[in-house]
Amino acid sequence: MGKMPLWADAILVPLISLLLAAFFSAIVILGIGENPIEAFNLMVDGALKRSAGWGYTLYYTTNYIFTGLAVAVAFHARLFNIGGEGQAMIGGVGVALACLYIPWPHWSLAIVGASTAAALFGAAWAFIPAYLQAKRGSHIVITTIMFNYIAFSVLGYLLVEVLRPTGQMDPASASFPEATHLPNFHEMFAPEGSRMFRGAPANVTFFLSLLACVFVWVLIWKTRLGYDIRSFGFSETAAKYAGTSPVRITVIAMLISGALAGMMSVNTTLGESERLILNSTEGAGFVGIAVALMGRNHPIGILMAALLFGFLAQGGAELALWTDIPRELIVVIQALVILFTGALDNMVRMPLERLFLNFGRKENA
Amino acid sequence: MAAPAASTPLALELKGISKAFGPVQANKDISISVRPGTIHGIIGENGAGKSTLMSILYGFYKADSGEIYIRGQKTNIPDSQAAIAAGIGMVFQHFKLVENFTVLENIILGAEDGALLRPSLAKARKTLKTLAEEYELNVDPDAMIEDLSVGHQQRVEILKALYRQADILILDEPTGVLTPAEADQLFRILDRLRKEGKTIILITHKLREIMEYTDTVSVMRRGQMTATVQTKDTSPEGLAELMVGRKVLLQVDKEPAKPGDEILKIEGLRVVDEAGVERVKGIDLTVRAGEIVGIAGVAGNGQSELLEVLGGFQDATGSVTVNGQELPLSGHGADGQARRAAGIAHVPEDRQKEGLIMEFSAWENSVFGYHHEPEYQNGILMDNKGILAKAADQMERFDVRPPHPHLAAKNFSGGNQQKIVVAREIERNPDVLLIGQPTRGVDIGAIEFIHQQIVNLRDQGKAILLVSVELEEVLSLADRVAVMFDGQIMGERNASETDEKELGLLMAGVTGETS
Amino acid sequence: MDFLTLLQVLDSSVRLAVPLLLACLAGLYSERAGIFDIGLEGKMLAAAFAAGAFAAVSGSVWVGLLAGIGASMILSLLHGVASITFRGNQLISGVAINMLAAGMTVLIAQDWFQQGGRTPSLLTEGRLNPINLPFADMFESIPLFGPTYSELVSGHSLIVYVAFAFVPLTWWILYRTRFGLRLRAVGENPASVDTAGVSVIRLRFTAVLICGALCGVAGAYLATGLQAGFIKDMTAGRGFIALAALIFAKWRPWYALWACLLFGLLQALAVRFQSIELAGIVIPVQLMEALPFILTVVILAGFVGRAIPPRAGGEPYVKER
Amino acid sequence: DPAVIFDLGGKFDKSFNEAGYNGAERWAAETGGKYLDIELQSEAQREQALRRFAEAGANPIVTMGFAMTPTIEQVAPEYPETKFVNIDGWANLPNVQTISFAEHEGSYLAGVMAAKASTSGTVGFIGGMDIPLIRKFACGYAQGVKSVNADATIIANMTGTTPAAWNDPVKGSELTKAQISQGADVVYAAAGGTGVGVLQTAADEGILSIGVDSNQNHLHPGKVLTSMLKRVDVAVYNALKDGADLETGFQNLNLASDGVGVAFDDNNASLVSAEMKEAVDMATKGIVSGEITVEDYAAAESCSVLEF
Ligand SMILES: Nc1ncnc2c1ncn2[C@@H]1O[C@H](COP(=O)(O)OP(=O)(O)OP(=O)(O)O)[C@@H](O)[C@H]1O
Ligand SMILES: Nc1ncnc2c1ncn2[C@@H]1O[C@H](COP(=O)(O)OP(=O)(O)OP(=O)(O)O)[C@@H](O)[C@H]1O
Ligand SMILES: [Mg+2]
Ligand SMILES: [Mg+2]
Repeated sequence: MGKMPLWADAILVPLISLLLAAFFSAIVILGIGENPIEAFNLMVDGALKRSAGWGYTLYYTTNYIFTGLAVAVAFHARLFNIGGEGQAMIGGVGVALACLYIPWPHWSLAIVGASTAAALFGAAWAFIPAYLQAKRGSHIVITTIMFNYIAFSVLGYLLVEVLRPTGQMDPASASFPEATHLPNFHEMFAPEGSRMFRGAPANVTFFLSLLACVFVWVLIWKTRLGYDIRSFGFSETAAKYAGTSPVRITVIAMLISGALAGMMSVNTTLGESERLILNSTEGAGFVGIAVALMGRNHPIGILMAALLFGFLAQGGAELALWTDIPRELIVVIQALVILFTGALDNMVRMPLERLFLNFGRKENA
Repeated sequence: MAAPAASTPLALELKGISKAFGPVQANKDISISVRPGTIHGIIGENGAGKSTLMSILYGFYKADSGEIYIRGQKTNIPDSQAAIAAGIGMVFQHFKLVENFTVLENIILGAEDGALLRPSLAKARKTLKTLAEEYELNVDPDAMIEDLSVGHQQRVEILKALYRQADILILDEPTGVLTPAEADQLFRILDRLRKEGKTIILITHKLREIMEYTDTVSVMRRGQMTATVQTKDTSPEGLAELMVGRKVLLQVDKEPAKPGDEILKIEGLRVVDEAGVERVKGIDLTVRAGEIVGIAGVAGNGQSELLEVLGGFQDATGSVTVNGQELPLSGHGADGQARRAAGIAHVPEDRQKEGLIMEFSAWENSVFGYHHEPEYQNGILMDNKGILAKAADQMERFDVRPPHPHLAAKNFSGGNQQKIVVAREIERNPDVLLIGQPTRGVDIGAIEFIHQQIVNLRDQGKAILLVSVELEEVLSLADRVAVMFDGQIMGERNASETDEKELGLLMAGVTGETS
Repeated sequence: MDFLTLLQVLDSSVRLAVPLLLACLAGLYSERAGIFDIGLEGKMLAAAFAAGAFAAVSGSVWVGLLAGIGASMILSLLHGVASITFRGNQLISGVAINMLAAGMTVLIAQDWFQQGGRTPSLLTEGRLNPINLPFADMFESIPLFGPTYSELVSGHSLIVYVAFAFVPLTWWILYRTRFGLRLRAVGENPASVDTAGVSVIRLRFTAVLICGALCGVAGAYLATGLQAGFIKDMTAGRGFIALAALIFAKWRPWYALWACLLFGLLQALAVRFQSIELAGIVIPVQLMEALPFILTVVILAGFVGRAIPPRAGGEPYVKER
Repeated sequence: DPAVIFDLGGKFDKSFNEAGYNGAERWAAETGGKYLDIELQSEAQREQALRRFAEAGANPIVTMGFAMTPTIEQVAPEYPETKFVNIDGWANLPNVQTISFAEHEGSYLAGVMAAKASTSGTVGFIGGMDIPLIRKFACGYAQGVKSVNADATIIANMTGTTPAAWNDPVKGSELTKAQISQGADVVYAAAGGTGVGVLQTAADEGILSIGVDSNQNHLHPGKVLTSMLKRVDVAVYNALKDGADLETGFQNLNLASDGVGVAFDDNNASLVSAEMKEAVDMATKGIVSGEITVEDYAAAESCSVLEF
């Protein structure tokens, strides 16, 4: 049989697609009169060759893992949750309230409390669209888009009018108490006096995101609920035959999705800025869509895709530091990566498949 | 039925057609000739490659190699447009209609006479009227396809072909979803078409149809053409053997029933659907242990709703008891899981949309609907290893081919998909088995096997409620037959004391005492 | 609210609704053909840039308009190649196109004009100027009708009238022509179109290109009609609102008009009445800001009900796997 | 080499960051020097940019915007040899120069001019995102208007509550039209890129507008009444010029120190009457001498002449 082997599909196809994306990015860089090889070196240098670079890459990765998982869980129930951005924002409100109003004695307790609050707030923000979809048939894509905008306004109101300490210019909450500050990689891994990971925002939340990957994997493929979610996603009529309530699954899947998106704010709000700021989500909710789709809605794929996007975010920052390349270049590179690995992957896969098929035939003959 | 003179060119000739779907060789070097003015049957097991071959002829798939001759002319058919131009029409196994278009819109789609619709529609309306008169193909031109019965939908497909002036008509398993009356009607039409000199290719799993209506028959196996014979020179048994490669039992082999206690008791059951139409209008029915009760009837007379109520995914009023236990018919506790807990297993009518998750592997499907049961749990997780092992064993015993539990359901043929569903439901050892259209589109080898399994279950003292539009199947498999018409039961008969004619009348809503 | 204020709010609604309407109709063609398009935003943005840039360089708004349409159609073509030819995921392709447009517009604008990702401000000839309909002045004095005619109906740029004309036109194309029949069919069941001897691929590409052209007009209107040049991210989420309107409208042209006008009206109201005092409580501006979105959700949940998309939407047409 | 860190709006935001950029460019052009710069794209980059520049030996490091303050407070002590400049911030450290502006004073002057130019007695204000800083602009402006015409009506609108509010010229346009229909004949835009739409529409509709931060009079000659100048460019230019020797500590750039003001040039000469000029001069004198105190929203968290 000349079927394409699994490794080729899992590794070769994405790799070639990435190369294509890199090639077109290079053309764009040339087009604006810069040197693509230098640019690439700068990115790799800054993102992967220094511990602090890794510290940034993994910080972004953590965000994308959470939002990617959020999109993926909903996708398994055939729900397109574009609302990760808003859910993460409101999750941040949960983190802020938990950290500002509860005197945590130690960060280990604070992270538990903050995660719970983030998850609850994120889930709550996802609940209304989920409920409306399940009960009233309001299209979840519209309602989650609307809820993103509404979340912006809610957050803006809270920060300007409620949480902002008097006299502060910044629309941001007060800083969280010292006791809640999460250990970052520098504190965790750097030997005494070493500069390893210094200043980088990656923190213990990264491991929380890995746990979330495991959680989602177990949930989706190892539990009854996951079975329900997947079967509902593939066929609503069949799920009804099996006795699964569409309303229940829609709501539960979206609650989990919203909770995961909300938990991203543990990384940004508690882990990095240590106060609630207006734009801590920075579009990670949308990148999550690309991450989930590229990662084929599987935690391992999502982890890989999140790493790739983390690398691009950090590498792009390095590029911005040392060159005159406009920061939009990174957006273009990200777009090309999404395009080639996500949407045009068949362009690579189809000829490869044919190649393997012919090769297999010849061998058999 | 005079055979055309030898000098007239063949209507159709395929030479050395091969087609692979990736690694699957669906057609291997197939050659076939069809004479004009004949009905040419094609039979073969599920997955033998029949539909693929015909789809190639219709330009739906492109052959890897081979040549097509139409009326003696070598013809290149790169797409369906070319096939239509060459006078070929095809009625697919799964209809290719736009469900929320009207009949008329479906008819003209692709065959419009100009950029504006109005003249095309007017012309089509007129032509349709002539065609309807000529061939007794009545359909309301302004009806939505989704509101039509399957039989009518099929008429639309045939009309589509005739509207395009096809003179070679391919029908892929046309009677799989038709009632006996509709099937008879179809064959009358086909006969008339043949008399007009049109050529018809008929794919079917039903040997009776082959024997009764075809002139020639070709047999396919595993992508190859194994034989082409004159129908009059062969017998059902002979064909079955050619097809499956072994002797097949064509009759259901069963002892008389020994009914025991009343297990399933239905009283005054009423169903109103979402649109507010009353689908089931007060049914009383009892099924005892150790008997098979068959429900016959033209599709759309409330049988499906009956099964759905009993299966737990349709609300109803009235009373249903199992072993004396009243079942809730709406709200909480009226879902599939509760029904299974009450001892009801259900092989649904539509295996692909209801019975299986096509993207799930066979082992995952082997517990579909039962996946909440403690038996399959391992703490808070599912016991996937255990389920896999059981599934592999089950597939072995139910002769599912290929016996690969990791293969996705969509990659099994229809017959084998059905076996997976039947295996799952029977294995639970239910008190009541609901079973809808158990052999629709399934090849004779698999039919034999599935029927045998149902009879075995009966003999273990289970109550079985069978719904089928195949009268033949109901008569041979059931012990008692109830006929449904317009949401009501028109009458009950012992299977051994009735015949197709009597049932046929009941199915048409004609009651009254017959002998 | 007095009559004149009402007129002004409505006038503002119309202006805000037009880009939405054009993008919404654009999406309608694509999605009716079974190709989902969340890339409306990106296409509009690309068109806004191209229109701004070419109008600035050439000094002619018509060159700008053509360039805008061209840029948007190129992205449409990309979407088509990804989702029709290579059967890629339509959502991913849309996301990628949005990002590509967001990045490329600024990158190119900076490279060409060095104005920080903006295009030079357009002078009068480079802009779509308002058209005063005949008799606007004459009727002015007639009560009610006069002001309505001169304030609301007259005095918009050409594209506004074109956009409104496209509603009945789209309806007519969809339901009265061969092309429309096939377009709707291919979005419901591409196999039926294929077996009827019509090329699914060609049909879908045509639809996607029409979508591109309309998005192009929408973008050009933003840059040359409403504004005098391109500014980065100037679409500000209008593509997504158009998408919401499309679903809201259940993929039908007349409903699309009402949906877009409603969104336009809600936005106009929010612009006009930023903080309202109700029973002594000043409603915070953030609430007014969010009101269009909240109302959308309420209307959607309360009155519109289930929106059933074209049945083959989002799925690539695959015959052989 | 020195370094400049621009805030999220980007160095071409047509206002605050762009003013800083202009200052840096002027320095580069005059001295032939080179400077590193970055436009922040995410919150996490604040610290990264500071550290990377500091480690690369950049000195001084100029940062734009109050949002940098917390990060500077954290990073600056680790690099005592490096001088940091925090424009618009409030960091108080030995190696940090913090520059703040009295935007309310400049806006007051803009208000005076608006009130003088207005014939309808109604003037408008269009802010970007609704944050205290922008309210500070609005409040100063309103006081200026009231000082000339106590009965004047001030319509104050914010474009939005999200960062997108800085970049929505179409909405700026609609807001302007709405204000015009409510009678405004002068509008003051403190809204970044959104202001482009405001100025454009004002010019199209034949009313006057007031620009912000940098001199925007040239955008529509004869139609922009003036621009409230916030000499961020001067601040940046000076910082770069002083280089590593710059003096740390607080600097409040106000009217007295010419850190804020209103622009007069050829483009608006025809719009400025002698009487208007005189009123501006009077107000300037009053403020500088302390006779007039302009209420600072940022300090008081409220505004006595304007409700938000
Ligand atoms: N579109 C397709 N893509 C890939 N493989 C296909 C496709 N259609 C059919 N096959 C494979 O080709 C083989 C022949 O299928 P085909 O549909 O022709 O069988 P058939 O004889 O019509 O079966 P049935 O009696 O069930 O209708 C099968 O093994 C099937 O798995
Ligand atoms: N795209 C496909 N990829 C793989 N296998 C396919 C594909 N399409 C069809 N098949 C397989 O081809 C065989 C025949 O398919 P076909 O479409 O004739 O339906 P079927 O299995 O006969 O179902 P039914 O008779 O119930 O309608 C089956 O094995 C089916 O699973
Ligand atoms: Mg078949
Ligand atoms: Mg079949």
